[in-house]
Amino acid sequence: MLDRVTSVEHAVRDCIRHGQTVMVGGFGRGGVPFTVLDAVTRVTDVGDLVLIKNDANEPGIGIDALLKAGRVRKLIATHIGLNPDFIAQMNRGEVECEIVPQGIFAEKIRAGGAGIPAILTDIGIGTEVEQGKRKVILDGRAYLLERALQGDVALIRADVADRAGNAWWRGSNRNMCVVMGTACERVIVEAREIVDTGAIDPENVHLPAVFVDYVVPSGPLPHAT
Amino acid sequence: MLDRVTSVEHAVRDCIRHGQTVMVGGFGRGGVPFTVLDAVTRVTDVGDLVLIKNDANEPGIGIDALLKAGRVRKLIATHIGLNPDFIAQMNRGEVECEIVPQGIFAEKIRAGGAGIPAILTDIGIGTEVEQGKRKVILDGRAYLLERALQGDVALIRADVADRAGNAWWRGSNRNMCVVMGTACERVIVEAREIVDTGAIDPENVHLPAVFVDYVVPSGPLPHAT
Amino acid sequence: MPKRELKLEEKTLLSRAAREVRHGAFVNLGIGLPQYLPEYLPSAQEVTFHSENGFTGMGEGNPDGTPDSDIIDAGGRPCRVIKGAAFFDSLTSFAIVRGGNLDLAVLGAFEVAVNGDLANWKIPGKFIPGMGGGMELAQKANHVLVISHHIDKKGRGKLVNECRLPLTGKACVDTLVTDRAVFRLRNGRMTLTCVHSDHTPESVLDPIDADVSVADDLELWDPADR
Amino acid sequence: MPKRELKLEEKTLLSRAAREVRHGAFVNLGIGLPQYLPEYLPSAQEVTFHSENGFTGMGEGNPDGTPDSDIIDAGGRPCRVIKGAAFFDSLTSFAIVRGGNLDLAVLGAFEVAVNGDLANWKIPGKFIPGMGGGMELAQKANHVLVISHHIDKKGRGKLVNECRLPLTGKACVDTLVTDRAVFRLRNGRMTLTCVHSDHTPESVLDPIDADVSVADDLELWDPADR
Repeated sequence: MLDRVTSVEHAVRDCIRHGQTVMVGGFGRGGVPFTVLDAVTRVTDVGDLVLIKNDANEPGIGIDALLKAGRVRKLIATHIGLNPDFIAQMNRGEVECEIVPQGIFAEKIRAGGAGIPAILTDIGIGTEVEQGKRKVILDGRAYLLERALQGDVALIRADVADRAGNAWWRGSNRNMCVVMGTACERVIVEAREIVDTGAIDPENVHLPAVFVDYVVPSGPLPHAT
Repeated sequence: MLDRVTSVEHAVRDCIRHGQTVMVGGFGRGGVPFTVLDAVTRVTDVGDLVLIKNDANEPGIGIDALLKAGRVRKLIATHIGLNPDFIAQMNRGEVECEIVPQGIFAEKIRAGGAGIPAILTDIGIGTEVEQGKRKVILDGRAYLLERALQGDVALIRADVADRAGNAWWRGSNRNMCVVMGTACERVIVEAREIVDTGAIDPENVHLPAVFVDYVVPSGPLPHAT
Repeated sequence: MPKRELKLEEKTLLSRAAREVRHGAFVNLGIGLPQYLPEYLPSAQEVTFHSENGFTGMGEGNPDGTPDSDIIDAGGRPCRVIKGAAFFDSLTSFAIVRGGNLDLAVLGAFEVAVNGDLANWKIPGKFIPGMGGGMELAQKANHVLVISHHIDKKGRGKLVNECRLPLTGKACVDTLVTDRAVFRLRNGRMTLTCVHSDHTPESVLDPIDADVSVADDLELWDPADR
Repeated sequence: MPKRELKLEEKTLLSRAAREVRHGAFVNLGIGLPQYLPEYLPSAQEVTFHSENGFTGMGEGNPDGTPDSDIIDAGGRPCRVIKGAAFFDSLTSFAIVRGGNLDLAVLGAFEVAVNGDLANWKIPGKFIPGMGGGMELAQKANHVLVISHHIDKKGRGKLVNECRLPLTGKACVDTLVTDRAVFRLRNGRMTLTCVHSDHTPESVLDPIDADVSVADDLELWDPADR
């Protein structure tokens, strides 16, 4: 199979463009592609980005630098409570934020990756989540029509990846990473450990190489601020 | 965690009732719960079943005995070409058969398991698959509304299961097994090898124990006829 | 899991809430007070904890004290897993919830309405963290147990006739356990079913501004029964 | 994979079809003739085969001759996997197809219409196996290559003005390679773009009952170029 290992600088320069929709893995710190995000901040000046990420990270790590630099037009997330700086930015009207229930967030991304244009759900019925959403009646009950989410680029952090792009996650790091890897035109996987192609048992691959464009090595994780 | 290992006879007697909808894993021979199916045939006399299974097996193995015994009212499948006896039964009007495109078959079951009442898809648009199905217009294009499938009982064969019910599949045996395990009220997993709870690395579990009711040992596989 | 010294009334409500957890159950614990529940469960009871960021089989923090940053709970704190745990992604995690395989969600609340409505995710203008997985847990767990102080810091009861805050879910709360009493949704109305032995129906109902009926089979529970 | 002695015209069409496969591509091979394609690919070409029952990285039958019944292709025959293969379930398998990650599907056909319609799954009253994964492959692979005898056993051309059999997909065929020629969908019409060197546009078009235009840039291909 093709060797998809490259430098983080090359991967980022080749994949990321102004105005794109970028999915970023992670839940808290697990699975956040810190090394790739740092490269996006450092070696590119792309802006007007739409980020799709479970949360807004904490101040000083992850997507926070891009948010602070005003390079993000909109964040689609499920929870932003750990980043008061972002909440303040949002309250000043500097950045748009759309909040989606977490399981539906994951399902909208899965739909985008699996070629399913929309799903029906009753999650959020009777709450403000239903505002502005189309409803479909099924057996006399109303369901929300939730549209698929797709991205131009997915940035995700795995624990082990082989050179072809097959990837494996440890512990609770998998979260949104695998599904985001299926839903974007280009996929950059950073990995703590890069192994020879075939070194991950084929049954235990979490994200198959068919979805992956580049594999890059993870640098050290950021310390808590 | 609870120990879910029992005898196949007990599992089958406890779970399966007349008139139920039963999902049966497998694609060709891989993942077919031969031991459990044999017990359903041998130790119960339940009939009027709706079976949901990728294919109709070959004559003499798998679900064929239940089909031949007239205990199946309807089969929902994607392909029945390897069982001419069943095709003949169907042509004689003795049993109903609904054919669904394979990926949509899997998605309908996933929707049933994931609490999603329906999905939209363009698979089958412009073919006879669209007959009788509701259409939803999205951005000016028509999509089929495909309803979720759920079952009363799922019967699936894994390669390794721990005593709590966590299961792992070798090679191409996984096919429809995992998703069926999520979509039914009761789930019986037969396994080639039953190991102590915790012996499967938690990252490599394909079907988590939360979905499983009983674990039973697989007997020898049938020979080709 | 977080560790702070609990107040007496918190210990009381946790002791009572623990009695709502069935043997063999798969349980999700919301952030805050619910995370203290495990130590109130009888040790013989088999309960498996679900963490919505991606696993079943959550256990207490690392026994040797070394945090494993690859195993965190939904609040971001390092924890560990028990034998038989399974890690999965967010899809499977919420498929478990929406598909009916989560037996119990134990949640906190800003307000619970007498019809079972729950508000616990947003205080407009003040607290806008996002609902995370809260809506799925509230709407789809097979049983939803809210645990809460009976009276908030401003002296207002958590049980109200109608939620003023944005809802997390409609008619989703099955049981509310406070430090004074237990309420259950019966015929679509929150009903006082149990009073802790250091309280009376009056001391339970007088301070709250909600039209609650009292069960004919009202029970008394002694916190010393823990 | 199945092994029978191929006819000369089958070898010809497979040789030509192999030129349609790009380096690095993920490719699904339908049952029948498409399964013979791998041996016609240049060995330096990296191609990864997708098997819709649940893996990428399908290889030839077990080299030591022992069949591994846990690794079967979509036709049920034991095969093996190459280094870098990944096994998954049917959901992921078809997410790959519908999500746009399958570069090429190589399929057989009963009929291909001049507008790109494909019929290859059902002959009412005679052959009703079910479409399996055929519809997804036909509708959603990034490129759909049909390989087929130019003329069937009854002397009828596979390329027709309109399919009479139930459709697998509408306007889904990008390229049709037969033992005599190559047709490509251009501006919504199948267009003759290449004639094998032992044929002429007349010997290609005369025996088929379909209104096909001939490309201005018509190519000639010599089967000896294999």
